[in-house]
Amino acid sequence: MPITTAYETKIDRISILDEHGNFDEKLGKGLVPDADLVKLYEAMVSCRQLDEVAFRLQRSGRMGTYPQNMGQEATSLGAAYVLRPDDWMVTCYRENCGLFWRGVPKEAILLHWMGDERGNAMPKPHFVTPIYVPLGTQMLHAAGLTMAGRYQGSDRIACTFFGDGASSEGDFHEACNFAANLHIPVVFVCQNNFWAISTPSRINSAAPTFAQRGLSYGMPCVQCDGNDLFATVYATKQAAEYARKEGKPAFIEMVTYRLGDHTTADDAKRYRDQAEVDAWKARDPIIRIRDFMVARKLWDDAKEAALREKVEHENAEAVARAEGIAAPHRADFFDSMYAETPADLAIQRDTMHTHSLAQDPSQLPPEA
Amino acid sequence: MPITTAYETKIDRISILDEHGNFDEKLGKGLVPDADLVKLYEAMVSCRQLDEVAFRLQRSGRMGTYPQNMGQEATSLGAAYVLRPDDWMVTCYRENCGLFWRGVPKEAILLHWMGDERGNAMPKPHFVTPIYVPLGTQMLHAAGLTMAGRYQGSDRIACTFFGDGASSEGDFHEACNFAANLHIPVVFVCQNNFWAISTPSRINSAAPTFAQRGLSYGMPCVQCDGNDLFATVYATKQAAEYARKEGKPAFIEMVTYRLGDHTTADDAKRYRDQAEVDAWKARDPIIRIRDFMVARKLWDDAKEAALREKVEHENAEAVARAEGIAAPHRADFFDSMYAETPADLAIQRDTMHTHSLAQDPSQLPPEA
Amino acid sequence: MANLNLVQAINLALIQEMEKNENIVLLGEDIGVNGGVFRVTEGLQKRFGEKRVFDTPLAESGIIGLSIGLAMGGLHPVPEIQFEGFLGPAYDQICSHAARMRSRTRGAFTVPMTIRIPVGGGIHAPELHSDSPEAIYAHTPGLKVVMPSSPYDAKGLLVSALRDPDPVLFFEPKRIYRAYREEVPEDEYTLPIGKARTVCEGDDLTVVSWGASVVQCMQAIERATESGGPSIELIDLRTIYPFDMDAIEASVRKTGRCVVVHEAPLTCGFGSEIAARIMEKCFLELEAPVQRVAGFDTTMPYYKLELDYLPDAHRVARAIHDCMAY
Amino acid sequence: MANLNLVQAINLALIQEMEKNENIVLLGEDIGVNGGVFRVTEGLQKRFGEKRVFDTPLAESGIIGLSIGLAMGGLHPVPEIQFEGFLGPAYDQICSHAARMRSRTRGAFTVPMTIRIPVGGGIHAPELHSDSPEAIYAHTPGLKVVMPSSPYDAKGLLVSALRDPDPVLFFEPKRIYRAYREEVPEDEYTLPIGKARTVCEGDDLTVVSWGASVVQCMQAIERATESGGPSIELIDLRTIYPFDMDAIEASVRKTGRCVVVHEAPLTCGFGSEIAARIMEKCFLELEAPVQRVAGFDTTMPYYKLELDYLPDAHRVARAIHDCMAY
Ligand SMILES: Cc1ncc(C[n+]2csc(CCOP(=O)(O)OP(=O)(O)O)c2C)c(N)n1
Ligand SMILES: Cc1ncc(C[n+]2csc(CCOP(=O)(O)OP(=O)(O)O)c2C)c(N)n1
Ligand SMILES: [Mg+2]
Ligand SMILES: [Mg+2]
Repeated sequence: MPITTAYETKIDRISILDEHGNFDEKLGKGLVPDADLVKLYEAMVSCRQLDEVAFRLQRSGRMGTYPQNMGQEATSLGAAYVLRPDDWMVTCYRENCGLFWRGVPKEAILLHWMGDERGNAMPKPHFVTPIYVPLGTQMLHAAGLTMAGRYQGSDRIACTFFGDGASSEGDFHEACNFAANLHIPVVFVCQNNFWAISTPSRINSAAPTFAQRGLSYGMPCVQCDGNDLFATVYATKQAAEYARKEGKPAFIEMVTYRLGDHTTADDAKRYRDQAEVDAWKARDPIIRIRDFMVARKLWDDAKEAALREKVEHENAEAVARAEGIAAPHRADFFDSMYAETPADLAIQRDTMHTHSLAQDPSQLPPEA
Repeated sequence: MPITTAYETKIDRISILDEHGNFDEKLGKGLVPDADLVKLYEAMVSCRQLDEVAFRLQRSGRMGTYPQNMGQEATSLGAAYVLRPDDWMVTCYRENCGLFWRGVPKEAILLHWMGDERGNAMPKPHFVTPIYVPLGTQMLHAAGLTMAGRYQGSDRIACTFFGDGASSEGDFHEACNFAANLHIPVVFVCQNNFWAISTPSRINSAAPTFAQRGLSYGMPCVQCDGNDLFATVYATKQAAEYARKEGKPAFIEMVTYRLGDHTTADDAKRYRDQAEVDAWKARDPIIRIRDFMVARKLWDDAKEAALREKVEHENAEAVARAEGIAAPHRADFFDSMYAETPADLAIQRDTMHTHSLAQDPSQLPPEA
Repeated sequence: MANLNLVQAINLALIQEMEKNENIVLLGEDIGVNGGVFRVTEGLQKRFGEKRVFDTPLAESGIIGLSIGLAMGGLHPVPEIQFEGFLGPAYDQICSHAARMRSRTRGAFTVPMTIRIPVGGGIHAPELHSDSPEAIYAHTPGLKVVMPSSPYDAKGLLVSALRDPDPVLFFEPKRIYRAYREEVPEDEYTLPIGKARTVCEGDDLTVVSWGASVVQCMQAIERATESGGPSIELIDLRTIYPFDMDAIEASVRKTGRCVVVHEAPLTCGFGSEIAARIMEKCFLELEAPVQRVAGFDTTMPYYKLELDYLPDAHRVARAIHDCMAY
Repeated sequence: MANLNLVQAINLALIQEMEKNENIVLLGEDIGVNGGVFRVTEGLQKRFGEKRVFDTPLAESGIIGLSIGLAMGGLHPVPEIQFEGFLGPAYDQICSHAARMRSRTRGAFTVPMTIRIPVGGGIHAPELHSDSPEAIYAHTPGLKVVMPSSPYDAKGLLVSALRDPDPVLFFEPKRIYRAYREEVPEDEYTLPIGKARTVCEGDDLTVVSWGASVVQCMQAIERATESGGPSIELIDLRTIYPFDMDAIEASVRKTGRCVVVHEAPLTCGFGSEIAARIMEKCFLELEAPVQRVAGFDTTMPYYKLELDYLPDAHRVARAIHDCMAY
């Protein structure tokens, strides 16, 4: 036979609770206990509300550019819910909901966007990394962190998030390839929200799915409804179990949508139709879970009202903590460069506002 | 249905004339006219002989480090045979056979490895690029060259070659992704010769094939026996026709083997078994075609002897031309930097051996 | 003659050159429908079509690598890198290929390409949106490096870049993208790459700067002049490579004193090259060591502290004082 | 005490530190079974196993990015980049992450990592196998940059790098990998990062250099001395950042004259920083402008012409002559 088959494969799409409220008992039953579901819902609502607060802070000049998470809460949250507390979660900048679930203080995220590095001083016990700005670069760190853990004898895995746009970066390819070939158990999660700022996802991939990005590396690949919390939980669970058991990476595409502007510096009306946005509003992950809980008598208006109040109060406190922090010291950015500040750098620090750099102070007359 | 199919695919493997001499009439008949086959065979023999000459040149100090092509002649040659003369062929450094077929003078390749940039001054009419040293970077240039051609109204495509190792570079991913999403007809050919210097191909891909590297981008992918000239011709023909017709890229894995050391600076015995090498010697693309031609009375010992003589003579002349070229002028590397040499650079050029750089000649005493 | 800011001046230069030369194509992240995150390419896709102005996948090495191929193929690509902080992934294609192609092929292939890059700090931006890497590329032979400090200069220099047969990195100081407007002729004019501009003349001290820092220098000089200080000559380098050493030399031979100002870190910043050259060329005329007012040898801090990092009029004034008092 | 060449000294340092510190892991292209293309890691995989010494896929950004993660995770990775010409693809991971991690996270994450890189020309190698990019990384705050010029120094400096809590680029001049041997103690010793070495003392002129060029300088100085020339002090910088300005200053205050020698291109090479600093620190003592003997502002030519590009004893001697005659 001159023509034989070299390779054959198939990628599943997972949907458990769809936008019309249809729930698949077979996959969904017992996946998330009712008590947990309520907590997860509350987490999404809280994250959404913080988004609104952050937006207002930026508009009133109390915060710099901020990227809203609105509409994508179920992706990182589903993963965070499944992961072990000591698994690494290595994210980009639109995964607040999952980070908060793991206990990252909200003020940390706020501080980052308030232009304060102290927001990146992530408490180690949460096994999360700070917000990453250069796209596509963090997945390699996820692989390294995981390999280090294995070296130290732990069976910790990592779950790393990146966007449809970021998956076009060369580092994405290198991270997947390293993880697959060096047997590093990393779950790669591509959040396909259809846009990279103004660039539609088809310009970042002409393929029918982003899930198939993982096929190059021989990874198990799956696509799921990223606005369906049950689906993100299910997909991550399967991938994480595979990764931990086999010591190899897996790939998930979570299909979602960015309901807000790219950031507060962006105006999405310039490049996308309101009709498209409205269609996706109907698929809002939060509404979907609320309706599901209401139908099952797990939730009602009273609880909703109480939650709103609680959330507004908590988030206001987080903002207060972020804004209440003492102003950073001018010397901070000198002293955090190296474990030991080089002598020349110390001189720059100490004379930064009294002498011109090039000047040997000893040769100087007192300032006029 | 909660679990649906998001994507499904299958990759073919093409083999027409196998190592045992089995020839598939269905695919192979009429693919390469007898007259052409003889010429192609002669080209492979000539390329192989030049490899031996180059090896001796390096050993006797007449040439720098040189990477032999031995065993891989059928990959680039099959492609070059199929391509239109005005299609771009953008290669790495192990595609001499294809380049010579397109008319690239042998001394150009020799000069490159003799440490002379003039070997890279590729004559435009051949639509080839010079040897590339940084791995994985040339495929993006192939995409740009092709896009420029289309912009100028031509339906020229490009065929670009890279190794199993080079396919691990981020630029490989970006080139495939750009070509697929911006609709640039480039045929990507991965020469899987099982080794990247001492690194076995499994460390560069844990997947069952390299062909599936193209699935990420939704490209048609195929694997072929790279030591089977008929198969490389067939696979390239199909891919090139698709690319030209659809204006989109295609992906081919050509499975071959590097029979020699990585380069003259390498000692393959350090990392691979002779048994493996011997097994592949039996699959030598040249022997395969010779036996095929002999069986069909297209070839005999007399012809072989005559060819050897002709080839040795031709290659000796190419070496003579390469070594006969005048020594490069010291000023060359200054004057080729910019269309117009900046004044400061001209001063560096003119004073390079008479003054120290920092010195303003006007302030100088005559040399002691 | 129109009153334009720097963004509008660049936009105008692109329009006028694209109409003259159909080999010019624009590519990059979000430069099409969106007109770029700074709106520099606003309206150009509508005007010239998607074949000449197109969005690319999100990959800087790809953007530059593709552009190199386009240039080798006879076009003049104008890739935009969204922020200087994202030049990193493209470093290899720029330095291993664009910079070397002409020389390694002895002219058989060339790379006429203008890379547009918003650069520098002072706009309250996130991390990696405020750096100044010009020295990195000035140290890479084969490239030209341009950084205008005004709308007028931006148009004239960009037109020259768009006609240059070699790769040009065109850095656009985002801090002054919209800081002020000035008269910019509609009519064609070019400013030569490699020539500096004397912003104001003086006899006692020479200040050399480029990009947004030029504005800080002007403020410092005004104050010095008001308070009856020394007479200062300000040279705007305009191009970092090739750089106009003749202009600097002539000025310093006259004044005997020099202060160089830039946002990039001090150590091995381009100020070091200028200081070294001044010593080489004007050793006998120098009355004080050349002073460098620069970013510090630290990572550019997040925006809460960025103004402590960036050279400002106060630090420039202090350097002028120190240099005069020497 | 053994008589070792530079390759062997590095190999020994790696063995001794790996035995002391099991957090050290080696990774890179062909460093395992093959022992690296220069055999620097020869025998290490056999000795320490595939978990501590492993080959990676062929991707430099991946090698450095993975190493950054390993370091954040508590190990001390020692990635090898096969040749300095292939640092390019890793530029972004080095400069946007390794250099910034400590500062951007205010110490929550750090990157103790030693990147080993063969560097420089003079070995008849192909394109992109002969460059000297040290200035690029010296201009990038957050990194340390080391370049030894002898087997003894290589061992002592590498041990320090392997114990450093911050990222170190350890450049190994391939031209002298096997050029000569010298006594290298088996016993543990370290050489501090940031301290220069005075190779020979002199009163009339100071020569500052690093890496393989130090050998060229020694030749030039020998000749000068034989022919009864000036008394020359040679300073081997050893580390490019942080650099030992105190040693240079003390010497130049004494001699009043200085020549800096390096292979990298002149413009914005590290010699420019040294020249600028000398002017700042020793202005009143300087009797001649600091001379720079460097690679030219061109792409490193292919090997037929590489010796015309690289600074050699003749050019150093000429600079010494010019500087003395000034
Ligand atoms: C390397 C790099 N290039 C460009 C940018 C500028 N940028 C910030 S976000 C963004 C779009 C990201 O799209 P995607 O990856 O899909 O994530 P999303 O914003 O949709 O969540 C761009 C281009 C960047 N941060 N890093
Ligand atoms: C970017 C880059 N990294 C490393 C090298 C050094 N190097 C030269 S050839 C080679 C192996 C290439 O393997 P492969 O791509 O499979 O091609 P092959 O030699 O097998 O034809 C390496 C690592 C290089 N030339 N470029
Ligand atoms: Mg997106
Ligand atoms: Mg190979």
